[in-house]
Amino acid sequence: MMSDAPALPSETLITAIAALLADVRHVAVGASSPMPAAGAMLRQALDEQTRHVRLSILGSVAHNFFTNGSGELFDCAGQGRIDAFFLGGGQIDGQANVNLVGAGDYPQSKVRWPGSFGSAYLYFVVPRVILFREEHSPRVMVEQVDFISAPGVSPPDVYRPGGPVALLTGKALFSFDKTRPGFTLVSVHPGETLETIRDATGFDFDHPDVVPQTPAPDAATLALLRGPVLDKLQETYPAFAENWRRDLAAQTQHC
Amino acid sequence: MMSDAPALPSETLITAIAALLADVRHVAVGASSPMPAAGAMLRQALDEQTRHVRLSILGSVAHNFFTNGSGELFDCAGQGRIDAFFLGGGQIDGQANVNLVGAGDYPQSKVRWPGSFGSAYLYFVVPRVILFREEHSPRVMVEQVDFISAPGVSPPDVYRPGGPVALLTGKALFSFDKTRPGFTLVSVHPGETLETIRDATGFDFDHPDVVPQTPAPDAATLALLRGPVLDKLQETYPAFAENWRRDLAAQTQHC
Amino acid sequence: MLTNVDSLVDRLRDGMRIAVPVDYAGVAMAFTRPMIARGLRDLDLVCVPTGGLQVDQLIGAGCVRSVETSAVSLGEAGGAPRFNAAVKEGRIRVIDATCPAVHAGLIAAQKGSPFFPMRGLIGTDVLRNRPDWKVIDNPFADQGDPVVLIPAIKPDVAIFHAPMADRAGNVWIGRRRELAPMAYAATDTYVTVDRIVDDNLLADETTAAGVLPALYVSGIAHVPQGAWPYGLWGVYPADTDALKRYAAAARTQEGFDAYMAATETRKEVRA
Amino acid sequence: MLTNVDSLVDRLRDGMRIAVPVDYAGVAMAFTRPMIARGLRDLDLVCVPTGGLQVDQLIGAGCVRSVETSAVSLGEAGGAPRFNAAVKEGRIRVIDATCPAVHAGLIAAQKGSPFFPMRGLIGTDVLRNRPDWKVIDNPFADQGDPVVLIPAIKPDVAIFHAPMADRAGNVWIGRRRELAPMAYAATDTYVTVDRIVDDNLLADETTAAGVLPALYVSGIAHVPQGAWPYGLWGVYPADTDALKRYAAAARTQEGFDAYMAATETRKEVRA
Repeated sequence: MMSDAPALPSETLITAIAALLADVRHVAVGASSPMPAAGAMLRQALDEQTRHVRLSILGSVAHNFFTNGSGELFDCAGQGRIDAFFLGGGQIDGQANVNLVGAGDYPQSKVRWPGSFGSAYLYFVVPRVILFREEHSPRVMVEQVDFISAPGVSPPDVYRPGGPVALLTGKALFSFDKTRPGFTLVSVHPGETLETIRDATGFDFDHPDVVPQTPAPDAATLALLRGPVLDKLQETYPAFAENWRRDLAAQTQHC
Repeated sequence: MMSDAPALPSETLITAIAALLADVRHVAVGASSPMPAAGAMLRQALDEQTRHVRLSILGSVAHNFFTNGSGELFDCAGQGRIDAFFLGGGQIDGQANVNLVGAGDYPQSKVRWPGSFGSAYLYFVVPRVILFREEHSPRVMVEQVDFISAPGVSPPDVYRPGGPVALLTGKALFSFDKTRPGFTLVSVHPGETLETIRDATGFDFDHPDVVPQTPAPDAATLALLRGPVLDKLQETYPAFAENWRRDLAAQTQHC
Repeated sequence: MLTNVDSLVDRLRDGMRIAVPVDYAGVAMAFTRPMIARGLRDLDLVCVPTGGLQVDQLIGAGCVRSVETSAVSLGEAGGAPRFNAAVKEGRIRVIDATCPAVHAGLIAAQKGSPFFPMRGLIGTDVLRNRPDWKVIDNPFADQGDPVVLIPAIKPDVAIFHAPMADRAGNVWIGRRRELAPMAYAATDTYVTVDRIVDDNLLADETTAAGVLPALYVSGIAHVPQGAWPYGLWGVYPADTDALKRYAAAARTQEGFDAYMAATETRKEVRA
Repeated sequence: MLTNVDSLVDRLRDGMRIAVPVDYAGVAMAFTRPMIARGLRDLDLVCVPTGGLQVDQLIGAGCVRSVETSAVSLGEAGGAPRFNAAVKEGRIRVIDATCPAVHAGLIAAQKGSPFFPMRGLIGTDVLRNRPDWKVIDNPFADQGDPVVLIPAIKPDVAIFHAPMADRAGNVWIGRRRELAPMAYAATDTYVTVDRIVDDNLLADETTAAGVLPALYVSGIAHVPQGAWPYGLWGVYPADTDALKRYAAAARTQEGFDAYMAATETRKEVRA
């Protein structure tokens, strides 16, 4: 029954994340990142017959394969053993610079956020960093960040096997081209257009003449999402899983 | 009965080692160093009423307080947490340079020894390094080592909180003066004289006008040695403890 | 070795550099109120590698001069209100880091090395605001290859909470191994534990594998649930409601003062 | 993940850089004869931080091009006869190190850093013979303060023996934690274990504390007493008589060849 309901916006996002994770061997996600975790779990489920995708969730007991303390994630990334990671940001700009520290003048920021966490390292060494921020507004997607926690690109002499490949928001998906450097709009989510994205985005970006819509999950994918992925997610993100189930129930009633 | 027997040469050596360890908080000894271990255990026994002397024996289970693998000893020394350590050497010279690698031209040494182990680090950072080698001959006590595993002294710009303080052999005890730099004969063991030491030593050394004899352990010390120290040593160095007991038995019969 | 929190807090001094762990690794919350009660001032906190409730409370109570950290937050309960306010008002010096740089500084101290080289960081404002970090050209590279050197971090004191200790002073830290470099790097380490066990934890190879040896531990206090309202990995979860109550109260200095003056200390548990 | 020694040895190649542990930390002796039988050549061994019987046998059989080590010996059984002979005759390249330098190189690799700075070493002939090590002035010191940089050691393969592994590929290494940096630093890690357990070792926090996670392990073979004649810490002691028999036999190349051709492989135990 649940599987018959059309895709929720979050399910489309999770499906987009799983697509961005094609071919990865090991994904790490932060402690409070249910959507990236769900995307990674969907990737695992999609590839189950052919290969094992490793997923490390910081702070989770069931998905914690580390035994050397909180430094092991960074060591592991430095060794090239982590293929993909997710990064958010209080501000993200058109060069893919991210700011996790604060808005306004540093250090007495007008608005102070927690801090850079591991971004100033992971952004350099993880090959496929996916920028993920649901809020897509000119306040977040700025022309230039006030503080660079981690830069989108580096000069050629800087050791940088890693970096951003995509930016996924609640409105759209962009790819990142480090040679230009800049973002290209890949697709807009249902209900959005090139114009609504332009209005919501503080930086310039490239786009195709005709902007496609972000694909919704097909029936098989939806079945995986609402079955094994949702069940697995329950362990680590019970509140998120509960909301998801509630939204599904509400939508089914509505139909 | 045992305690009545006069001191064995090894008991005098062990007592000399314990004297060199006055005031240390933490001694580390190598895996196959029963005599230094016995000296450290005697130090523990002598100070039992007033303070706790920590003793780490590499490779021992009962005296292994490390939980971070074989690198922890070096970390611990680098942190300044080890006050005293023992170092031997295939060759030791008058500048207190030690050679654990081989005699003759390097690398195709005429005689190859195992290697430098941790000496090239520990000699620099442990404040009280005691050179201990029972064989006292011109072959070991040379004018200049063929290979410097670890140097006795360093130029003033080199970080060097540690270094040699004494050389104890089967024939004599020397102190080391790093300002000169060189050894000074402190005492000769029973049966030795300044002349026999000169003949056995390939390097020049200072000496007092009248060279005292290395003191034998007093009755109280002998009782500790032949009681708790010998019992404790049994656990880690059973063969050495057995020999000691045999020598004591032989000497008692002889008397 | 075994004593109580107050006698351990007696050994702390104004101006000390104190290392504290990340919220899920065993925060010795039981130290916080005694430290505040003692009126400690000008503390330099080092968060390994991020801080939370304890840091926020010590800042709110005016004990803190600087915080070196990769982040400060209350996790699910939101931003750290007293930290954020103090930064905005310039009342503390915040020394922004990134998680692996904090680990790198501790490892350098653990190894007795003056610094540790680290990739990343080039071009960040984190680096630009750290005059205490140096950039050199990697001497092993054929051509220019900038690399950042993080100086050794040597706290005066490390403080954390762990599941258990034995009577010899050995502390079981399990796979929260970042606690070991903290202790290796610090001059003194004070630990609160949920329980004291009679058997020596080093006597059994299975438990020994997760032990921080007594060699690195200067004092231990037995405080059941001493991490509360934080959890203790594998033992009890965080009390998220209590964290949220704090977060709501501490939005203002007055609210914070009132909260701290109130009784939420679980004294009944610790007694 | 679970397989047999021969199929793991099949993955080794001529010219590989292979890390092996110190004699008391779990030597995968069960690998030695299959490696020799396979006719491997030009191996570059890295001893972590010293070598013994396995290194001596691989050298005696002509498999080795170079040995980076802080020492090679048979411990109580004396010097390593084939190593000593090969050094004297110039048949292998010996790259003399000192124990903490080997650990430093592995930690650099573990951290993804190009090098690790280390105190000591200045003025030694160890340093004088290591053109691959660099001396720089400590950039944090006010005046000249030379410090040695050890480049990262990244072995192709690490090989060791451990007490147990689970079916998911997690290996219990206990407090022999130097085995972890070996595995972190190596591209692939192959392990022999005394036993396979059915429960996941990460599922219990007590055993998890001593685990090298499957993430770092490329293959495991079940070989009871696979360290023999070396011991396994906390499980069984070294067979010193067997080591002495080897030491006596291997004094000459002929004696070594005869010894290796004979049956001392404990095949009956491994079968």
